[in-house]
Amino acid sequence: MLISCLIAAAPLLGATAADDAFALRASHVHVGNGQVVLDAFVVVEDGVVKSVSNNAPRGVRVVEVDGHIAPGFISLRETLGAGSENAERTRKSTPTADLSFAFDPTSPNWKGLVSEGVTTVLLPAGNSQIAGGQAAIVSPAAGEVLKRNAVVTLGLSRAALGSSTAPTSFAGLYAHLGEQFAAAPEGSPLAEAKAGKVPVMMRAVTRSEVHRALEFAAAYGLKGAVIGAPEADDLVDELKASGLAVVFESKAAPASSKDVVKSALALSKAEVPFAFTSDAGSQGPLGMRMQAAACMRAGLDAGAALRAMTADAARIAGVDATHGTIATGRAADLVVWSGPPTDLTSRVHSVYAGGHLVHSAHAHGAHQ
Amino acid sequence: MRSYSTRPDRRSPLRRLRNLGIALTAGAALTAASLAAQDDPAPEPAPEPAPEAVPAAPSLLFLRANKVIVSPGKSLDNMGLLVRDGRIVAMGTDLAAPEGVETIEGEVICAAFIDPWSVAGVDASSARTDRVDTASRATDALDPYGQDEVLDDLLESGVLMLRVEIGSAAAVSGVGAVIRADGAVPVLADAAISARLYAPGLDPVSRVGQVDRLASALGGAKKYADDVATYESNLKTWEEEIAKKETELAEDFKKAKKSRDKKVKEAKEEGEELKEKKYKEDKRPRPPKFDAKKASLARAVGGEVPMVIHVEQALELRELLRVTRPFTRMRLVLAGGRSALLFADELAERGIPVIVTPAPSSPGGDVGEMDPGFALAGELSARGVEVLIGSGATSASASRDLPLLAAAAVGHGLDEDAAFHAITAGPARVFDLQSKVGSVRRGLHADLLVLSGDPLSSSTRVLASISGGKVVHQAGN
Amino acid sequence: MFTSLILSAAAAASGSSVPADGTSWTIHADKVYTSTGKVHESALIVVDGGKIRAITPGVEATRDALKAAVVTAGMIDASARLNSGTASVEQSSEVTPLISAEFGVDLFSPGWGRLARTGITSAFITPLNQNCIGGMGMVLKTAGDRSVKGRTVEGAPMICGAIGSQPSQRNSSAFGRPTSFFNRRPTTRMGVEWEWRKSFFEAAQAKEPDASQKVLLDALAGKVGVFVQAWATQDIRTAVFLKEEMAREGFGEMRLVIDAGAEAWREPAMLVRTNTAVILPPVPAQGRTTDGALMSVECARVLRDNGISFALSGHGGSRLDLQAGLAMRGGITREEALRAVTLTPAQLLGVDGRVGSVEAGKDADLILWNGEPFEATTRPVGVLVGGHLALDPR
Amino acid sequence: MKSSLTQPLLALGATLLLASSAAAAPQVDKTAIKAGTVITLAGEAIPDGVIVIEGGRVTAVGAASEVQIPWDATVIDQPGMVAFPGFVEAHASRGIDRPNETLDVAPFLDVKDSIDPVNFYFEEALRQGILTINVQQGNDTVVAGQGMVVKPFGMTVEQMMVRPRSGVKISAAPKRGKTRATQAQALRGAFDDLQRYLEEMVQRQKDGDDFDRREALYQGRELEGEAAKGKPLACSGWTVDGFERVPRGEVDEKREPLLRIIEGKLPVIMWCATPMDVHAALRVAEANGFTATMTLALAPACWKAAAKIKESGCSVILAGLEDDELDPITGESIETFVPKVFHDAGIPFALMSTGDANRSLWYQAARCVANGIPRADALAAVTTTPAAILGLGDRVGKLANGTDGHVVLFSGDPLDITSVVEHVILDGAHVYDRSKDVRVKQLFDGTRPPGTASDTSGEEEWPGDGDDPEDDDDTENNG
Repeated sequence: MLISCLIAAAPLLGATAADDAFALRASHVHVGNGQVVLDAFVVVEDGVVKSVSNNAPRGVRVVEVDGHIAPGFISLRETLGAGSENAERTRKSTPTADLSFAFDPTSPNWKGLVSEGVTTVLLPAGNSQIAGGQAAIVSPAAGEVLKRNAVVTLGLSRAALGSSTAPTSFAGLYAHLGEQFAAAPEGSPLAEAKAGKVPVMMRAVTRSEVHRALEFAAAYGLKGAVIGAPEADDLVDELKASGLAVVFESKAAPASSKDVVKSALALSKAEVPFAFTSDAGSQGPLGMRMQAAACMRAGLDAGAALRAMTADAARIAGVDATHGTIATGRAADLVVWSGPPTDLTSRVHSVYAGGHLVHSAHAHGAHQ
Repeated sequence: MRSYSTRPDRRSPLRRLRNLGIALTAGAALTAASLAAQDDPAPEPAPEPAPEAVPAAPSLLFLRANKVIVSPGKSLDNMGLLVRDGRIVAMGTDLAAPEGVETIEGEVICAAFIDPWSVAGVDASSARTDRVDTASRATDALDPYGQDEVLDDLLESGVLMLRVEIGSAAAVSGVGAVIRADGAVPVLADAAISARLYAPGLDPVSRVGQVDRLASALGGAKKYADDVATYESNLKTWEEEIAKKETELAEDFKKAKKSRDKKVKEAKEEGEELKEKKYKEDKRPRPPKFDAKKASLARAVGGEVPMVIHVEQALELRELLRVTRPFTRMRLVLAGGRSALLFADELAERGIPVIVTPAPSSPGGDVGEMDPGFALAGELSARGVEVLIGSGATSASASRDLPLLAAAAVGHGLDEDAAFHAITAGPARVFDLQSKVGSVRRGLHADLLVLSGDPLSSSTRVLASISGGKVVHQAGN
Repeated sequence: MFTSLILSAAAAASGSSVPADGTSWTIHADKVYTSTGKVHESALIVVDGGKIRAITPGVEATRDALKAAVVTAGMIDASARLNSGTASVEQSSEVTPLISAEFGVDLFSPGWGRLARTGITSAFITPLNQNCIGGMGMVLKTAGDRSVKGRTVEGAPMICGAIGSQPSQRNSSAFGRPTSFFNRRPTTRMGVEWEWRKSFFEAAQAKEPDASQKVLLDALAGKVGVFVQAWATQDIRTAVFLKEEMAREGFGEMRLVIDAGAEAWREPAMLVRTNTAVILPPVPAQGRTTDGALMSVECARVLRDNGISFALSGHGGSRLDLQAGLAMRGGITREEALRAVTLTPAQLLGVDGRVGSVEAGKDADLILWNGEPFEATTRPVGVLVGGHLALDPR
Repeated sequence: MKSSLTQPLLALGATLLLASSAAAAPQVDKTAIKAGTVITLAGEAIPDGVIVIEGGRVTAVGAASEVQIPWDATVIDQPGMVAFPGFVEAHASRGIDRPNETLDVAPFLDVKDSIDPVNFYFEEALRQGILTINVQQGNDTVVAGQGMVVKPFGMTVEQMMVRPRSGVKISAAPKRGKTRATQAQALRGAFDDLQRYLEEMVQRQKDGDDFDRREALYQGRELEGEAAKGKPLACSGWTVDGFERVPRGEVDEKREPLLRIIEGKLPVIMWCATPMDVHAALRVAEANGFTATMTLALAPACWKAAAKIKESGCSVILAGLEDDELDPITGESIETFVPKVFHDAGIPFALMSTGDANRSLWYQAARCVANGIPRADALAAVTTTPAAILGLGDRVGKLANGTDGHVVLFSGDPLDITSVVEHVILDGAHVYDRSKDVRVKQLFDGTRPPGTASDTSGEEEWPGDGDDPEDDDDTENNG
């Protein structure tokens, strides 16, 4: 309802706002890399951040916002908008499939995501696929694909095994995957992944699945992340050595997974980058913040929690050049919070995506 | 040393029946917490070391913090607390730690969190079953062993008390309890009768049918209670009559004997059989046939215990509010209540609290577009409805998230104090424990948290959890 | 003179009591059963870097030595069946020689710890026995490194499969259009036998054999062992006849090992004739096993009497030391029982170079017993796997 | 089915004559057993010992040099063997046609009516040297029927009987279709109903008496004071005032067993599957005053409630030796050797055999020794302790003057892995001889016994259960 009018309004808004530069002034600006600038101006021009500084810019409209400005959150797995369109079940592997075509910009579900401050989403292939295709990075607010063929998704968990379709065994799975990589022509997604040009996201859940995934990644020189791995704390050394990051999936219930809390603390101690997802959680779009908050109440510091949802997530998805931090040249995906962005008690005042105001608490009057 | 309480045994018409074994005092042999309180009505001794046979609570404990939240919205600065035998015995700024008494210091001290809607500590199959009735008891399903992992997590997160229920698949699931997370021991064995009017996927007719069935059950229970009352008064009058008769007969006995002897003589002379005078009297009145289920539900109808009803959709809620109007003494509590906003005014006016489980709105879900999602708690509270926040009894470990859920509610419009009330003083009041827990006052039980910051802030850590005066968790060990 | 020298070595090893890697110990036992027939009295065993360095009989215990009544080699379960179930067998085909058990093991399964604590230090792992020819098996240590490679004990390659009812269990004939790849042969015992013979014949007659046929050719040539589960007499026969037929056809002499040969005792002659080794399953609770095969504690004795080489197994569920004890109950000696759970399986699996006996130079896979091994009244109180304490006797 | 009936007959046929002759003239029957060693469990083991049994009772035990063997005694001389009292099975739900009825509360039932004397189980028990068995109904119940102590020999239940009405089986663990909450509710309900029933009885009696008194007054008759017609209720849990007014005979026979339970006259065997069940069990026992007459039958996991059990003073029967749980933090499995826990806590414990012929009571006791329990205590757990639990401490489980004439002759020490039962003497009668045991022959010499075709239809002849956590199901493919 609200989103559709936004989609309609977006171009107009853009037409008027794009050339018209403006600045946001806030008591705290969370850059995303852990650094916080106090009483700062964030100058936005043509949808990107022009500058972050303490002195007022000249000749631009200054919007005083009461609270904290932080980069829009990045969810590294969200299939809400794709329904079941992200798994080509007739085949186990369709490595060249492009997930950006599974993206439905008009899905009503995106609205909730944006209103919780999530401005960037990675749309991966379904868990039942082995080499299911190339994940897309999309902007749920703008309803646009930000980056196609961003990440190669690999399903290496039991979920990727068939019961009456090949392969039914891990041996078969890895044999199949080996063939896929061997057969990959120059410049094809798997070849690019092997060359380390495109990051991979390997879904592995149990410790033994993760262990195997790490060995495979090492053998094929893959870069990127493991998604799943709730018991990563027991594999910190192996993960550290592999140079891969970890993406924790949201849980059904309870919202905060004890394993993930333990693992996140361990990884942060060992300086292994990690991120969260908003997908499939009982808390929906709030899932990733809820999980991060659970980690914080167990001792994870706020900076690390914010990084996991912004800068680190962007790096894992290979979009750190444009997203995940508030810095000159980065996309103006900004969220204005009533308090610290990682604190669950903080409210979203307004959300900007690509410089456009896409959500405002005042306009958001669903049920009066 | 340890014991727990049931409700004051008011002189209700059901008293005698309850004493026939359905009285929850019979459950007093239960595992029990250190609520050895003078003000507890007839606390029954139940020797019971916690599963891992922990040493008894230290008799003395001293707490100090820069800020003590005595009740929602009311806090005192730089206070010391002295705890003896599980109770707060002294509070004051100038209060110093006595010699050699264990001392715990922190930024903030507040009442422990209470989850008013949970299944933690309850044996999983009993929690899920539909094979329960109004006479079933959650205290029969407490499992300190199978659930120890979950319970330890709760101590860490500061959720030290829970209102648990069983039979989440049943229409009416019997008597719930308030327990301590520490060892899953009951604090109040008869916290509430719980029922649910929430069966997704039913057609409207059968949905209304559910409500009618509940209504007639309540009606039946009420009639039963009335019958028992009538019986008791009839019995009283009968006993008086008979007593009177006895004395009369005793007085007239000599006369009666004389006339009888005379008759005997006459009869002998006539050579006839002696005819005794016919004696008649009213029969003792019969009690109504004992019915444990009705007797149990009658306690809710009579307002002795609250009645918690899980209801989400507007249709059921509207009907429920309608059919419960006649039961004026019943203390209704709603759980879930995703569509409660539609009836906010009536709820506020009838003083019906709502246990909210903050959750995202699901377009096309049970309550469709009406679903306010996380904003529910905030908006209900704004409309003057008392809001409690519970984990929703979906899974045992869900209770661990209680502080997060309350924080999320704040993040979506609920006033911070109201949110704190919703997981401390609120549940304590609704389930009649305000004289024991839910706030920080002299004389109350020491169920407290020592925190590194404000209770609901995500960057706050629970430094120590004190349950009934016993330190059950301390950060770092 | 000589002993004193050893002793000083011992002292040296024990002097640096527990080195960083924790794989160096001195162990003193009243008795050491070596599995090679020797018995050392009151012996001191020096373990260093995960290997047995020296065994010195007739000496007193050093101060910080681990003490035990009896020390034996760690047990080897030749049929431990500790794979990750259906995820370990590739059922898209009933003959999959290229599949390796490597991907079918979960080193994080608590089962490994259980095996290690009951004195099993090496285990033979096969793909789940639901294919005719399931794939390559492998010998793994039950504790130590967390990577499959680190745990592997390189031995003679073994292709593993099953004859009997199991491989055909899930299959069925297709009604109309096939709906799953389980609409296929074999659905019967004879179908299973047919699949085996077919694959071997095709391999032997192929113009240019493919990868999996090459494996089968190696099997026919005896370079790769053939490890066949066959519970009942008729299935053991099938396996033996298959071997003999291949020989008759001039395809070669395959090295046959019968796994779970519950009824091997019925017709020992054919096993003697074809020089076939047998792995015995755990003795069943009441005489009857899978496929209705009948087995008692005396099976081991019958095989012994016929000079058939046999090993015992626990199938991951039953204690292997109990199985050895029951074999003794059936009439074999303690020494023979010990062999059947250490040296014999090591030889059958081709890992006797590293494990299976207590000898200097071998892996420090040792069991410390609180009495005579395999008695119901004794148990392993300490277990070393590659020098690491899997069960601490202290 | 037919074959399963004939099996034991075959197996025991050889010994029936002896038995019948024993039955014919029990009074004059005298037997003397000479063995290389006599383990009496009433003192030190006796080398070259002699046991004299007259009229089915032991009349002398001692060294050959000291004991005078009656001239007319049948002498069994086995210098190479070890004589042993025979094991006592404190709780078995086998040897009966069906373990449980569907009724929730049925204490009026009696296993006597369902014991099958030719059931394979009894034959196997004899082969394992188990000479005293308390047959109880199964655990799938709320309040089940009454058990019976039997010896595993005889063609009729009467011949087998040692003690009738040995105790009522109650389960604290949920019956099929119930949960912990509803099981406890049903259990509490059973005793609440009894209490209400008794109170109503008393009330009726009172009303009657009072009416008579008033009628007499009215008619001017003298009336002698009402005499108590019954006995007062002797329950430590709760009481019913004026119960002595009611003649006991009037109590409904279906309820009478429950009455005997709460009065502590009928023992209770309470099954617990989890530690929380132990709490429920003690709760209902304390509320109804039969804690003192209750024995707990425990699944391995219940060791966690040992402290609670110690407090209660109850003895325990252990179904299974090892508890294996996963450490929630490390994911590693943690084994607990259950009997050790109870031994160290000083709680009297009896062991239970499983369906596995190779892991009978001798094996259970041996595992205790392996895990550090002194041999004497381990042996007690399969002899004197269960005997005491069954109130037969002076009759079975040991060899001394006056005990029942039960002797087992082992080929070696009872706990040695290689030892087997060679002979069994029951009430002085030589009822088992391994050399004549048909089934043992069939199993061990390789000839397939009849009725054991290679299919699973005959399984029922080989009753077994999975009580033993070590027990491995071979039909499953993998661990």
